[in-house]
Amino acid sequence: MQEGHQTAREDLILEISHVTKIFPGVRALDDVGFTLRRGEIHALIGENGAGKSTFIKVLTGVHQPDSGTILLNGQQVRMTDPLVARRLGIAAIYQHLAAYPHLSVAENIFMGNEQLRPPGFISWRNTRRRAARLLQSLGSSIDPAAQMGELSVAQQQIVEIAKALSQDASVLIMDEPTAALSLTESEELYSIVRGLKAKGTSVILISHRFEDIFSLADRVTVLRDARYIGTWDIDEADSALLVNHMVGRSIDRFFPQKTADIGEELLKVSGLGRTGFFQDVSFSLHAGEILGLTGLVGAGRTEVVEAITGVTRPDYGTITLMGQQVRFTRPGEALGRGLALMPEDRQKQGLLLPWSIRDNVSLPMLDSCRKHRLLSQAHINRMGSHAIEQLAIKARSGLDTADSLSGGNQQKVVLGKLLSSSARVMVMDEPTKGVDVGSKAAIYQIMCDLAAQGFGILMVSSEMPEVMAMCDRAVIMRQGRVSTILDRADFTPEGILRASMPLERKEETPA
Amino acid sequence: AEEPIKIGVVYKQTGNPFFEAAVRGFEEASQELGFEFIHNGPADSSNEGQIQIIEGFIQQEVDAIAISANDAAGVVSVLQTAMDKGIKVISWDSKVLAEGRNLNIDPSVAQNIGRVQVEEIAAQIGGEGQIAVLSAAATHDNQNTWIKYMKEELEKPEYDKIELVTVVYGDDLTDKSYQEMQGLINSYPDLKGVISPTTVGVAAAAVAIKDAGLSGKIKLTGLGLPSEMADFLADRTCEGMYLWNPIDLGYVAAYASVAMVKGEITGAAGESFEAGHLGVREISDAGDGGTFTIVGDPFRFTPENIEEWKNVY
Amino acid sequence: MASVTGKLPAFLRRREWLLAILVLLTYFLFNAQRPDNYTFPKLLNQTRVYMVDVGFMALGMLLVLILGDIDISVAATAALSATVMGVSYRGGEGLPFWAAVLLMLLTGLACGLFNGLLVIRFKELFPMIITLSTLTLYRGIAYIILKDQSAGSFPAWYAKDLGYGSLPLMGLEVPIMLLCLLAVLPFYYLWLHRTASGRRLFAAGTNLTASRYSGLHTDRIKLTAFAMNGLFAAIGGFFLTSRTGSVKYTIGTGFEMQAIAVAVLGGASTSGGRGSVAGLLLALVLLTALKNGLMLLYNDAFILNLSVGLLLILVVLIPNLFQALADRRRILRQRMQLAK
Amino acid sequence: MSTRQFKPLRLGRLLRNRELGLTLVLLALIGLIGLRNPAFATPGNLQFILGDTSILIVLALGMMCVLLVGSIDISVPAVMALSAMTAGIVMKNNLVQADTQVLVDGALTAATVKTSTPLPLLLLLAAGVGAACGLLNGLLIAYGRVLPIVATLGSQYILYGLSHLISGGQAIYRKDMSDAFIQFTRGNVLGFNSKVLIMLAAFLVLMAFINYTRYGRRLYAVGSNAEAARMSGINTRAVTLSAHTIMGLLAGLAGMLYASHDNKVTQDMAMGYEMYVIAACVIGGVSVTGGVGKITGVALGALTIGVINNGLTMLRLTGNSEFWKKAIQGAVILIAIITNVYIKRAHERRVLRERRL
Ligand SMILES: Nc1ncnc2c1ncn2[C@@H]1O[C@H](COP(=O)(O)OP(=O)(O)OP(=O)(O)O)[C@@H](O)[C@H]1O
Ligand SMILES: Nc1ncnc2c1ncn2[C@@H]1O[C@H](COP(=O)(O)OP(=O)(O)OP(=O)(O)O)[C@@H](O)[C@H]1O
Ligand SMILES: [Mg+2]
Ligand SMILES: [Mg+2]
Repeated sequence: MQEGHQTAREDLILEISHVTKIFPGVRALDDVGFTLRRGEIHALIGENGAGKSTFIKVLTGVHQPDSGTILLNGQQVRMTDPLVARRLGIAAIYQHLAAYPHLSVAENIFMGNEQLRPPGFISWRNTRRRAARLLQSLGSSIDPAAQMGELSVAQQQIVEIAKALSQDASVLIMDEPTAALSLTESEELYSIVRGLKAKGTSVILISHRFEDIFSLADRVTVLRDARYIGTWDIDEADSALLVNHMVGRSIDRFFPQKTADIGEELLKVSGLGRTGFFQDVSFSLHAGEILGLTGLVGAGRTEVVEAITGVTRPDYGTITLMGQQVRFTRPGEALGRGLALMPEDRQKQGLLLPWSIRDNVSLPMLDSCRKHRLLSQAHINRMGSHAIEQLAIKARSGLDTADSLSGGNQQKVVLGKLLSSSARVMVMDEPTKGVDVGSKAAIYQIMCDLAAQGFGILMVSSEMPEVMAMCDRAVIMRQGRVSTILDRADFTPEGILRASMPLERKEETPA
Repeated sequence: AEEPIKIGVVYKQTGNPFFEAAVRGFEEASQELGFEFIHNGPADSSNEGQIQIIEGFIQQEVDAIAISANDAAGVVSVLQTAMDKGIKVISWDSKVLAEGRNLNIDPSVAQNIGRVQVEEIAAQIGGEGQIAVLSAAATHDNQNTWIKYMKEELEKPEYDKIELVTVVYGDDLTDKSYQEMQGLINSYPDLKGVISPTTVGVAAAAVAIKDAGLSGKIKLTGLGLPSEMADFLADRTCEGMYLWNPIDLGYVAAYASVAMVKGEITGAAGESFEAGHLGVREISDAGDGGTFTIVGDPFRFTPENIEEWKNVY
Repeated sequence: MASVTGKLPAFLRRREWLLAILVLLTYFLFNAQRPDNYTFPKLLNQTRVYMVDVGFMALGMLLVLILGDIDISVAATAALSATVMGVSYRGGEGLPFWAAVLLMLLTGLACGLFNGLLVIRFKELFPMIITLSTLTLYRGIAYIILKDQSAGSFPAWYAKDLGYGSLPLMGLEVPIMLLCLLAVLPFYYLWLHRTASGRRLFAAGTNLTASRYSGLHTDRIKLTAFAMNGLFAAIGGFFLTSRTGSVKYTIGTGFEMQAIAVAVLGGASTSGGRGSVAGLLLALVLLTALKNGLMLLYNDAFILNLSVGLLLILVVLIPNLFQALADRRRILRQRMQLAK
Repeated sequence: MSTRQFKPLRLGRLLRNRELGLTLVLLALIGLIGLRNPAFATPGNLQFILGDTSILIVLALGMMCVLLVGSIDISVPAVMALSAMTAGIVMKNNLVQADTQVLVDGALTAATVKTSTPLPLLLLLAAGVGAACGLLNGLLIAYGRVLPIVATLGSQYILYGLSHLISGGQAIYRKDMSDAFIQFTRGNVLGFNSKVLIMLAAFLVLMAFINYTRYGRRLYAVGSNAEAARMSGINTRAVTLSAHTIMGLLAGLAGMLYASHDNKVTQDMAMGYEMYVIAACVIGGVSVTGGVGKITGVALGALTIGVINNGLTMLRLTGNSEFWKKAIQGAVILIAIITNVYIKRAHERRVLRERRL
């Protein structure tokens, strides 16, 4: 049907031009253009923070653009709020789960699109029945009456997909839908998306997984630093080209050379388990070593490191830190014994956003900032400046508040907090999640330096290149258990992926 | 010209019609005597609120403070500082402990208040049967005094066949008093009569009795506001109740205050003062270390006379 | 011009300045109305009525509010502590007075600790709900202890000199009670704003999770704040009792709301992380000036409450509106730059 | 689809059904108190408790809406006072007395008939005033971004002050009330007190609204995840606003019930009542953080409070000390909510244990 690159106007369902979106202090979209053809699957890619999600939110009326036009079927439309977009036939699955944890699955699917019966009351029977049918069509057997908050991340993601499908939209937007899915679940989704395409639905797909893009997309558009970079037909693009465009430079020196020697055992975990979260987790970490802990989202990695560092308490197993068996009741205790945790969610767990850099950095070490029993501002200042210097944090001064920083610099502040303590073992949960390229490289460099100084680093990561380039060994988890531990020499993308993919569950396939 | 005498009137609670009526008594007296007065009460009938008001009056350099106290002991200290500054202190309606006042104006002799209510209920129930008392709070001094005299009165042989089964407390809250009354009805099927020596309690009891369809079957008396109880007297849920005249109470308190400010009396037992159209009042020993005078006997409201009173207070 | 209007809200956003202006406005307004009664020395004398007991309770409440929690059992705690003091002193026949006071402080501490324990043990429950039930419980215990009686006959220096005495200072008669409060404030200020533990309190209130991940002993911080709140409530009860001269179980009813109002007016937020000693002091002064002035002008308790309510809402609302305006203007400015 | 997986879930739902648990607690309470004072557990008294608790239930229903969206309202009693006072003043000013004769026990008897503004109009007026107060609270909270506790603490002071101002310090008494108004909460229909019927009506309307309309479900959506609600096009501010307006409206109505029941409107009416209302919701399983709560739970929670209050009255009558009442009340509420926590925790543990790893 498609003939060459030139697309006739009437073939375009969406035509977006010159869209700019400004948040206080940040330009999230800068003069972005984009076209979507009828019945095509169009991938949208870019580094973290490139503006993809913002672009989607502008399209669906969650955000109002500051300038630019949106043509739908050749007609200019104004997405003044999400309901307008929905009425115009645009449905979206957002990246961050937009679920209502306290409500049932069925209700989550039909919230805002209620199944009514005369005289306008909600029909719960229809709601449940239609929800069950939708979920079945996705190959899932999630109980529509189950409470959303009690589902796993993957299951919630499937519900979100069902929700988008329930709207019978002509344009379907998916922001990283496969991030939490198993291989079969992904395959299931692929076939559904292809089916939709066959029915004439146009799809915008955002994904960091190249498998998704190459097996589904017709065209691919790259965003970088809030700008539109270009659009390619899928057969004229390859991953090297796309990565170069995403990053904006060639990336062979992206990961630093790791030189540290592996020393004595610092941390040993054996038979660790926490009811309902993970089981039988055993591994050890040595001085100078970077140990990867990888798997899919929801595999339980965060739960493991939180149990080790005292955020939660494990139900079984032992933890040995520098030769001594330990069991912490809170992170502060672990920190005092030389075990530091850099949490996954820097905004909620890592930082006091309204506080300045220096106050954040000095928080764990306040007791050492005292003079005559009172806090010494000079000392705190020094700590802040030291962190800024050591970690090359981009800020005017230590007095800048944490929420005024970009993601990468925020992450460095969190790191600065750990460095100001006297820890020997660093546990970093997704240290480069949502961090821009430059900061990413800097964080890798810091990690290597730390390893060289004899630190032991346990890094939780979902990004395979990162694991492969940085880690000496990798613990791979699936569904709350360690599936295998690989040495650097044995790293292969296929091997890691295979070890991460959930084993298929019998009851997850429809009868 | 000489500064006019200034009196600060403190009552238990703003918005209570009983005290609005008492203020009218002060008004009457001020027209006759030409003094100034300011009046105020806390929103929540608290002791702390009254202290605030008293301190405000001291600040305004009143010559006398006339108070109906929420807590007889709780305002003593602040009133003593007032007296140290030469301010005369008269308590009325609800007394202040002796060391915090120059004179107390009792609406009536406490013993009489207790007695008449027992007589009334005895007459209504025909001299025999179970009765109960629905009081305000267990912490209210005047209530407890009256109940003490009621019990003393009930000791008399003519009341042998009357049994006081219990005293319950409605905390001067309408809905709580109603609940307590309902509890009495349920728990004592043979209950013949109720005495409620509090305006809130007696009104709530009347509602509860009427709601239960027991008007006339359970007799009710107590101290009630005519305006509030008018309907219940009219329909004979309550056949007779008592209250003193708050207007007279304010009136006498005003005259006593002025006499004291002018130095005509000091508040010592044996003195007497002229209380306008109500005549001469003798001051006598109150038995609590202080002195008092009374306004008159409690007035009996009946279905017959309620019409003329219900719009007065 | 844009810069002037842009700066004004930033200036007003400092709660302390806003309060200071309001204090002056209130003072001069009422002073003009009542030049002989509403004077500085007389107002100073009134501070013992409006500032001290509520002030101490607000000092405790501030700690809890900084944490983002709330404690509505403070007045009941004060009542129970005062009850314990009154009953153990027994008009001179019981414990020596100092021991009774000590017992009182311990009672306050214990009540606060109990609240704190419940709060950290049952994180699913809101402190508001927990302290709602302990409020009834504490006052109920006071009721069981004291029944319908009042306890009093305290030593004269307490009930008279402390409660109503003043010291001549620079030609002014300053209530001794006020001096007590003012003497505590510098230490409290230093502790809250200048020590590590004060800083940790703010941290925990700003983001409890992040503070825990940063190694703070958040449970202990909460427990301490609630315990200290109980202690301050007892101190508030101590000063209140010195004015009433006797204790009933109803003492201080409703003071919890006053304490919250003072702390919030002073810049604390019930969502946590904010609060200042200077603001609290200014709020106390403002309320004293306002309440006393209204008392003189209107002699009406309800008008007084109404004004306090209005003040509370306006002082919180106005900066919010300015903030919203400033945000909108900022985006507009960026948009204008974009157009160029 | 294997049914094997579904079964334990259904059982779990039955076990965690807090309405069931609450009913059991309620029955146990009634039994225990009834043992001490047999007059307590009589049908008559239980019906009385139901009637007496009706007002609390009506208010708790409104409070539930507010709590669902993650807000709170402590100005409830002040709203009640202002609404009832407004309507009361109108009623008092339009009161007409007429002496007539009515048939009592077959004999003509002299009686006074009091009429005034029609009752429906008065109810409308009170509900309107209440709704306006609620709207104001909602505006402050949703649009003025004032924290709910602060906003409603302030408005409590203000509204009580206003009801004092408009009343000029005069309370409204039975003599100022029309017969229709006095009878409003006293009529018996089908053996039920009309308070109960009004409460049931409010309950059913609100149940239909909350459980069966899209607008009602938005209360849950906003409280459960405001960000998600915003993204799916729900105007979260408007929802918060309407929750507060509903609360205000119900408070206005409850104010009238309260006034008719008490035969009295004072300017400090119902002071402190908000605590019972909130406690009823919390015992009934409403989360103060929003998004969780069932309407039947709330009704049961309010009934529990009603039973405790009445039960304490009845217990005392059998010789227990008046002075223990308050402490017991506090302790019972505390125990009730803590028991709730343990039940919920046990359920969570069970869910975790049932997870497949
Ligand atoms: N509501 C907001 N307020 C302020 N800044 C925002 C907001 N939403 C996004 N941003 C900023 O806009 C930029 C683009 O963010 P966006 O979420 O669109 O990136 P993304 O390409 O989706 O990244 P990722 O791959 O991590 O999802 C980031 O710098 C982000 O911090
Ligand atoms: N079998 C399961 N059933 C239901 N929920 C589960 C299950 N396993 C884990 N979860 C939930 O999934 C969530 C994700 O777990 P966790 O954060 O430990 O995973 P992760 O591997 O670190 O993934 P992420 O990349 O999201 O951090 C947890 O909140 C956990 O409660
Ligand atoms: Mg994104
Ligand atoms: Mg994780």
